[in-house]
Amino acid sequence: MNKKMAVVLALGLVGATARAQETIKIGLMAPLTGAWASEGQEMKRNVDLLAEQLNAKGGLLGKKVEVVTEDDGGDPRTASLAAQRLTTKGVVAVIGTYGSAVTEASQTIFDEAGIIQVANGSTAVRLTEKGLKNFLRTCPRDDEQGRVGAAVVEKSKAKKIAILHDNSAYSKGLADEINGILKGKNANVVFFDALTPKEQDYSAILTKLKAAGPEVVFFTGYYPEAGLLLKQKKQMGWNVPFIGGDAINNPDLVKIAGKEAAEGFQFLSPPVPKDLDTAEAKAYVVAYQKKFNEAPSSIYGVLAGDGFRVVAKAIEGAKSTKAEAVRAYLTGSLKAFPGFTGKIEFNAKGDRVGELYRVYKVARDGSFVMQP
Amino acid sequence: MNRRLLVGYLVAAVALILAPRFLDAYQVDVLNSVGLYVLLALSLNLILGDAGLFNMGQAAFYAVGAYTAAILNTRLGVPMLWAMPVSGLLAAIFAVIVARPVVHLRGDYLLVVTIGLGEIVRIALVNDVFGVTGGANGIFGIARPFLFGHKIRTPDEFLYLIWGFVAVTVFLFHRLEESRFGRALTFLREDAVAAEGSGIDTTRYRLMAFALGAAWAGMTGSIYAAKMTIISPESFSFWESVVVFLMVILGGSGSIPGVMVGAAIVVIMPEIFRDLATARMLVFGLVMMVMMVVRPQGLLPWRAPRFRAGDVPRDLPRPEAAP
Amino acid sequence: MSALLELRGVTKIFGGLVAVEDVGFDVVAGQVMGLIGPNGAGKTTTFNLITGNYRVSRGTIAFEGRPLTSLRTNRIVRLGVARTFQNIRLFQQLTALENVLAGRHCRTSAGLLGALLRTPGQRREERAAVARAIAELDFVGLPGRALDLAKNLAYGDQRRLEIARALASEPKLLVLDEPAGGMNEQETDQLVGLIGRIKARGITVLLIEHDMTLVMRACDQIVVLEYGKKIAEGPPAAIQRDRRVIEAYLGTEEAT
Amino acid sequence: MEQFAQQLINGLAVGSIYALIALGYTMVYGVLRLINFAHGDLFTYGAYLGMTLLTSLALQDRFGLAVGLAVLALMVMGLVALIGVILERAAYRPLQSSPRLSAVVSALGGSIFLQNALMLIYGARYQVYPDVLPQATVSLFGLPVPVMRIAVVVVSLAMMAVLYLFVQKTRTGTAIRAAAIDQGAARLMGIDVNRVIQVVFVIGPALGGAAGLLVGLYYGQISFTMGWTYGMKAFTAAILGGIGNIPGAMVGGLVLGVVEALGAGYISIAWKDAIAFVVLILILIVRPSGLLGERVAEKV
Repeated sequence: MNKKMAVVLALGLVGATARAQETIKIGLMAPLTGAWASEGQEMKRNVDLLAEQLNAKGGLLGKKVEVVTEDDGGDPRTASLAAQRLTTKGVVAVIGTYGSAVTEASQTIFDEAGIIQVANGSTAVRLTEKGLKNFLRTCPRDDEQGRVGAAVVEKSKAKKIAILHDNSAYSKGLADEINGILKGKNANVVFFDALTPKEQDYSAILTKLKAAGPEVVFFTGYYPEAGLLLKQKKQMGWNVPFIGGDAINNPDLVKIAGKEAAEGFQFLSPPVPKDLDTAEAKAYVVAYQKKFNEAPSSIYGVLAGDGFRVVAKAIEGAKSTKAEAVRAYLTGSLKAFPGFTGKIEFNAKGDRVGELYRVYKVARDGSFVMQP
Repeated sequence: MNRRLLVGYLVAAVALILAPRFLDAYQVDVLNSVGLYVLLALSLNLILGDAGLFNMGQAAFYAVGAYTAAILNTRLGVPMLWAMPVSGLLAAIFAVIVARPVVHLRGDYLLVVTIGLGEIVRIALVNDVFGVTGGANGIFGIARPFLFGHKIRTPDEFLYLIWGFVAVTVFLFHRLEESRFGRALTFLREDAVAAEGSGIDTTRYRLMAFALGAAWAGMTGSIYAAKMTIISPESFSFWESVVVFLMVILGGSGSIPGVMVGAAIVVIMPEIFRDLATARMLVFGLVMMVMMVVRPQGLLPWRAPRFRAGDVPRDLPRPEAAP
Repeated sequence: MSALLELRGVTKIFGGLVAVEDVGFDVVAGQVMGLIGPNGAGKTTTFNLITGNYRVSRGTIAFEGRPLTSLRTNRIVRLGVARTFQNIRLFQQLTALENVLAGRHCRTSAGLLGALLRTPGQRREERAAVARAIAELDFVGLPGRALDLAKNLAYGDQRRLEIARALASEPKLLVLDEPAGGMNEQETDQLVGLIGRIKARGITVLLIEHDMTLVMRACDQIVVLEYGKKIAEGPPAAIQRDRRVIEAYLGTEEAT
Repeated sequence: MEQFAQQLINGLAVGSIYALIALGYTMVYGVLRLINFAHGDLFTYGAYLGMTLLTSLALQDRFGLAVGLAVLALMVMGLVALIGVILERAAYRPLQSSPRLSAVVSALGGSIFLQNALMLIYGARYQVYPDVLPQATVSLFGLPVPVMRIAVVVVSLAMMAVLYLFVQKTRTGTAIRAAAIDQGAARLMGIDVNRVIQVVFVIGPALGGAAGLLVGLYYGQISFTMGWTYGMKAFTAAILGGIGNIPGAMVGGLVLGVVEALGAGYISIAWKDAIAFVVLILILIVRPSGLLGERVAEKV
């Protein structure tokens, strides 16, 4: 009996290791807990779904794909541990993570370990300016968004402009970019300050903002604060137009602000799957809807999904899981890959090539309509 | 020093020296994280455990140290290990300046003031105070430290650097505990009025506790900066102060080995629970509650008795004889 | 005979309440002085003013001609005024030896560096401090109790330990707040002896006490307070005959 | 001037919520000398329970808005009080005779547990209240102010007034005050201190829960981590007013809210919290026991 069990156990172990050798492991580093847990859990949903779909079609290079997820808690220190742990798990590439500072804490670790990292929510310019050979990202950079944002502001013909950020690295970076461009063109920026995120009452800030008399307000922060700002602005009876950055692309914005208050609000974002006319994107939205009973809500979750897909594509294209080969494929051979957020190509630095940003406007019914 | 404790330290030291042979890079890095928090917890223990001053803003001193080293390194090219004592010194000076007006406040008032100091420092860093902290981005591109001409880069190498400093710290802090200085802190904690009435300058010792605790937190900050190569304000949030506070109380306030155990548990536990994914912090919170209820004095509240039978001399001249 | 401690017009007001009003007396070097009075007469408040635990509202307190009124307690101890507390304030969790070493603190000087480097000077000082502390424990009648925790000592022994702690700071003036509180007759007898021996060491004593037999036996001079004011001053025999004292204080106290 | 008045109103609105939560801290502290770090999370539970009950029971449709919300509020307060009592039993009572700070760690553990439990139940996303409140604006001293903003302030102040009367006029209230001054003496006087603790753990969390409901109803958006931010502010308010002192918590909350609003309005929004803490520290330097805390000279 005992012997039998031992044999079964041993066989099981051998089987397990044998199977382990047959899988290709791809890491996902995401904030599953902490303040950005909603984004991290969304990232996991996208990547898990895509891995499932890929495996259903036979996997990669004849092997199954296994996603190894690590929680980075949305903070740099935990992220460095999560990254270190992923390097010991035999992953060939890592998707993630959300937040530039958090990503940066993991960058060198993956680079030194020779693991490809495809970040999805890390827009700080400098991340790709350090010459790290294994780092790429599916999200655009702050400077690009700054250019597009400044252009939108200019198009509004507003004479007095207010810029509000939330003092996070991303938000401040974007606000600085826009401010720099506008100042360079002698635009009149009458207000530049930061709110404290995670609060609920922004009426003191709105009161001050209103006193500065701007004709347009650019808020570079995230959707929860944007929603509250819109709602409380309306309660004050103030109807200055608001523009936002890509961290606002989340349907919860309208839920928080209310349809009436959100109507007319504009924000920048890479295109979301439903606005793309590719068959892949359309099918993906359907599959996601079927599995999770809602449309993908976070653009960063989708960008993580795109990260997974380009890595899979590169492994298949390069017929190898070696970092150099995958990297060479991604920056050299990958051309106009039909991503869920538009066509994907990378330059030598690891940044996405091409104008990615679109302007979205909140319609009366609360839907996000891509502007031509 | 107590023999059992000495044996414990030796076993731990041998285990740590051999650790890289048996552990993978991630596990070694967890140990590094433990080491950094042990240092922070020991630094807070001086203030909270030894002197009994409720300080929930230790991250402020940690931040001052980390930023000092980072700025010296990235702007002036000072090597990280050279910057370390400067970090400690600046953190200590900072602590004395900010603590001076508030150090006499009673327990919980001091607690909230230190929370406030921590937040003020963090907000100042975020707002790029003096134009040198890099705002929310923080400071990046911090050089790795060199020790005897060898560049410290891998987790294994950091293990020896961090735990080497831990060893020095533990040695010095035990000495401190047994000294006139350490006794004064104990008197202060036990009964500040009686201490003052016995002739101890309680204000001065309160400030000294803050200064020394801050100096160590500051030096730890410089090691942290060297290890991460990037620092940003979010690494020095209120939560960071709370975590260190928790380590001290959970391990056994005032006990050097206890505080080390507390730090180890608080760092390692969430790592063990990693497989629980989103539920890991839930379990962590629950375990913390249970641990405290089961061991209200802390996990290892043990303190070395300062004197034993052998230390007490006999046959002394009676004071009457003395002039 | 010179005055070691001089109080002149000392007044303390808490909120609107006058706790001590215009009190003045001298404590002469080498003597044992008693401060007595009914409950709430302001005795302990006066002590706290002398030792710097409270700040005087008006008036001056001078020790060896130096004003104490703006000094913090630890400075006053350093100058040579040590005290005990009415409700014992020992470091309960610490050993008797450590308690006495607390008093020794202001007469030693090893600092942070000495502690970390453990210099020969620091070690010598430490040995001497321990020896002195043990000697003081012997002196107050607690031989062999050095390693007992303060909280494990009997009440009377705790009082004695507090005296040892005060003596360790080499005071010129020892201020005892109800040293016989909670003591039995035998212990009180021992205390009178101890006070005598303290006096013999050349230390001046100022004490508050309710036990009149002790006061009369131990004190050379007595000051009587009532409602925060001094109503009488003199040697025990004179106080015992003083009409106002008998009315205000002895009358009520003796009766109970 | 108009901006000043407007900011004052903004500050009072935020401050009244701080005050309501601060009461929970101060009452528990008064009796147990414990900083109940989980109190902020009880506030969050009030907000989440309110949302669930509001959408599932739809009382406002059945009984009309005012009655519906009142009934809802009582239910939420009851449920949060229940959680408070359980928390006290599980995490604090066993530590009553332990060093004070042990209970603080237990409270922190409780806070982490409660917060993550909420995340697992409701998900990590922000949750949104259904819009049930009317969106009218009235003119107050010539300034447009949303009606509901005034309602929030009035409801908070009313609850505080009721609490104040309860503590001042009833036997239980007297027992609470007595236990806050000296637990030992209160015991000797025949006061059942454990019962007092329980009462405090009913009232404090109930008020915190009510504050959570108010925040949910008025601001509409709630998250599982919101209690942390509010909790820290409210705790600061309690200290500012003099911890353990019930009117102090109210005053502290309002003062903190106003300082924040004025700091944001006239100095810098980004430095708002830092300004509030600087003001707190300055006040404590001048008044070491808070605004209404008694200046006790330490008894020697």
